[in-house]
Amino acid sequence: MPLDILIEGLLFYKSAPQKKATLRKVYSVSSEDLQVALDMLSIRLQSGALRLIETDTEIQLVTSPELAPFIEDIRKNEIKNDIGKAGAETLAIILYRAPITRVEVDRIRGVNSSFILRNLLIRGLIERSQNKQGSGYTFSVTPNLLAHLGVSSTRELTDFARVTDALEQFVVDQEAVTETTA
Amino acid sequence: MPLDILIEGLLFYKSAPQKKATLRKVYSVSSEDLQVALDMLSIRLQSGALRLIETDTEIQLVTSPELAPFIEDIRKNEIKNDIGKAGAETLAIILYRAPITRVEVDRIRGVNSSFILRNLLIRGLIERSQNKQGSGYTFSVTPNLLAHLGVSSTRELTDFARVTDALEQFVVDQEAVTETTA
Amino acid sequence: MSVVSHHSPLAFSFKTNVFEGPLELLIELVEKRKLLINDISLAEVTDEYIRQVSEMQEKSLPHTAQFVQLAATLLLIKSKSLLPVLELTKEEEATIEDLEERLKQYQIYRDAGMILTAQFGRQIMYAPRFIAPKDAVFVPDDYCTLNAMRAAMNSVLQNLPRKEVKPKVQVKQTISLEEMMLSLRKRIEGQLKTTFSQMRSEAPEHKTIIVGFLAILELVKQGNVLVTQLGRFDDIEIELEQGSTPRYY
Repeated sequence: MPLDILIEGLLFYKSAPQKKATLRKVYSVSSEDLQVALDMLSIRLQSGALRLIETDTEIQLVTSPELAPFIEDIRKNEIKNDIGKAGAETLAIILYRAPITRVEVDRIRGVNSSFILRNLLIRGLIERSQNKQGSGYTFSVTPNLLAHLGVSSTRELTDFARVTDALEQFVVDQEAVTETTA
Repeated sequence: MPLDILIEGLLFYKSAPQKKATLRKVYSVSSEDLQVALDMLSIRLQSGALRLIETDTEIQLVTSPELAPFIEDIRKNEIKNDIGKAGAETLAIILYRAPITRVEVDRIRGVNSSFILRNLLIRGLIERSQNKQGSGYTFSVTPNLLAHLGVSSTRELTDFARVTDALEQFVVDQEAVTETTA
Repeated sequence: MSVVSHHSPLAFSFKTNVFEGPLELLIELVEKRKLLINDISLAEVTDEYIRQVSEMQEKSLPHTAQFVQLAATLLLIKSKSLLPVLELTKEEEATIEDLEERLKQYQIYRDAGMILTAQFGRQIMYAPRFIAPKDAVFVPDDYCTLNAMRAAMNSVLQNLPRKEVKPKVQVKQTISLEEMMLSLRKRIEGQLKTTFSQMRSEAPEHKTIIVGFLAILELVKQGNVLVTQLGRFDDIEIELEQGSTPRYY
C-alpha cells in the first residue's frame, strides 16, 4: 500500500493532527521518504474538497479554504475570530521563529508575554514542548492556527517571503553590527 | 463550487452518514443531478484512501476496505498506549471537579485539551453531557472509572476538600487577573 | 498629548489605546512622524515618549517599569545628540544600537501580525467534527489509580500560574522616571562641570522635574553652555535670560 494512501487513511480515521515523528516511526521511513509521500498526498488532494495542513512537526486533514462559507452555513455556534494586537504580533513571532522560548518572545516584544502565550495555548493556536536543554518550553504553531489562516503551510501565507526576507536582512545587519562592535 | 466537492467537504466535516433527501434539499438539486455528483465523487476518490458508501437513502465517507487491517492496527495501538501525563492530569481535574466544561479544564491546565478529552472519551474513562445552559458539554468520569478507582463518589477522595479549595481560589484569582488585563 | 485624551473620550478608547509594551509605544511615535528608525528619530520622539510614560506613572498603570527602562536609553540618545561631548560607556553605546535593531525587528513582526489579523478566521479550513463514541469500551491504564490521580492533581496544582504581582509591589520595584532623570542630570553636570541649580523647580513634583530636564537639554542645545564649557575650566552658569541669543555649534 503506497505510503501517501496509508497516511491519508490514518489522518481520516484519527481526524486529529498527527506528529510527523510518530509517522516516521510507525511506517519506518526517513524524513525524506515521508516528505515525498506528504507532497504526493497534498497534490492529489488538490482536485477535491480536502487539504493537507503541514507544520514543521505535524500534519492534519481539513476542508479547503474555499469551502469555508459552506461549512459555516451548517455550523451552529459562531466562533470567536479576534486575536487582538498582542496576540497577532506574538503569533507572528512564533510563526517566523518557531521553535522559540518565552524569553525570546519577551525580548522581541519588549514585554512579558506569559499571559498572551497562555491564552494562545488555550485556544490551541500554538503548542509548547519541552526545550531540548530541558530548561522551560519552546513554542510552535499548530495545524489549527494554519487552518484558521486558511493556508496549508506557512509558505502559503501572504507576504511570507517578504517578511522572511526582511527578517533575514535584519539578521545579516545584526551580524554585521556584532562583528564591527566585537 | 462543483456539487461533488461540496458534498465531499460536508461528509468529511460531519463525519457521519448524510441523508440523500437532505442533500437534495440543501443544494436544491434533483435526484439525477445528485447521482451524477455522487458518481463523480466516487470515481475521483478511487485513487486515494477514502471511499463513498451509498445506500438507497444515505451516503458516507469511509476508509477503503484495503486499509482495514492498517486501521485495525491503529485502533489497537491507541488502546495499548497509556493516557500519558497530560491525560492523567486532565482526568484528575475531571475527577475532582466534575461536571466541568472544556473551557474550565483548559484554563486550569493552561493549554487546549480537546484532543486529550477525545482520547479519554474513546477509552471510556470520561463521558460528556449537554451543559444545562445548553452551551457546550460538561465532562465527568464514567461510573466504570469510579468503580475501578474503588470509590462510590468523588467526595470520598481523601484530599477532595483541599484540591477543591485550591482550584476555587485559582478560578477567583484568574477572574481578577482577566479583569485587570482586559 | 495624553494617550487617552486626544482620542475619543469614550471609556473603551482608554483600553484600546493603552500600550502594552514600550516598543509598541515607541514605534507608534516614530511612525506618526513618518520617520525611519535611527538615533535622530529616536531623539526626536524622546520628549513625547517620556511625557506619555510620566502620565502612565501618575495613573499607576501596570508594567510602567518596562517603559521607564526604555526611557533611560532614549534620554541617553537625546542627551548625546544634543551634547556630543557627553561620553557614553561601551555598554551604553551597545544598548542604544541594540534598541534600534530591536525596534526594527519589532516593526517587522508587528506588521506581520497585522497581516495575520486580516487573514485570521476568514477562510477556515475545518477539521471533522468530533463524534463521541456511543458505547466506548472501558480501557483503564496504570494512571487510573487513586494514587496516580492524586499525584496528577498535585502536579496540576503546582503548575497553576502564580498570581499576578500586585501593582503595589510593582511600584516599589520601579525605578521612577524622576530618579532616572536625576541620576542622568548628575552625570551631565559632572561632565559639564556646572550645575543646573537655577533650573531646579521649587515644587519637586516629578512632572516639573521632567519638564525642567527637557528644558535644560533644549537650552544646552542653544550653545551657550557648550561653547563656554569647551573654552574654560571654571564653573559655568547657565544663561536663563529669555532674550539670550542662541549660539549654535
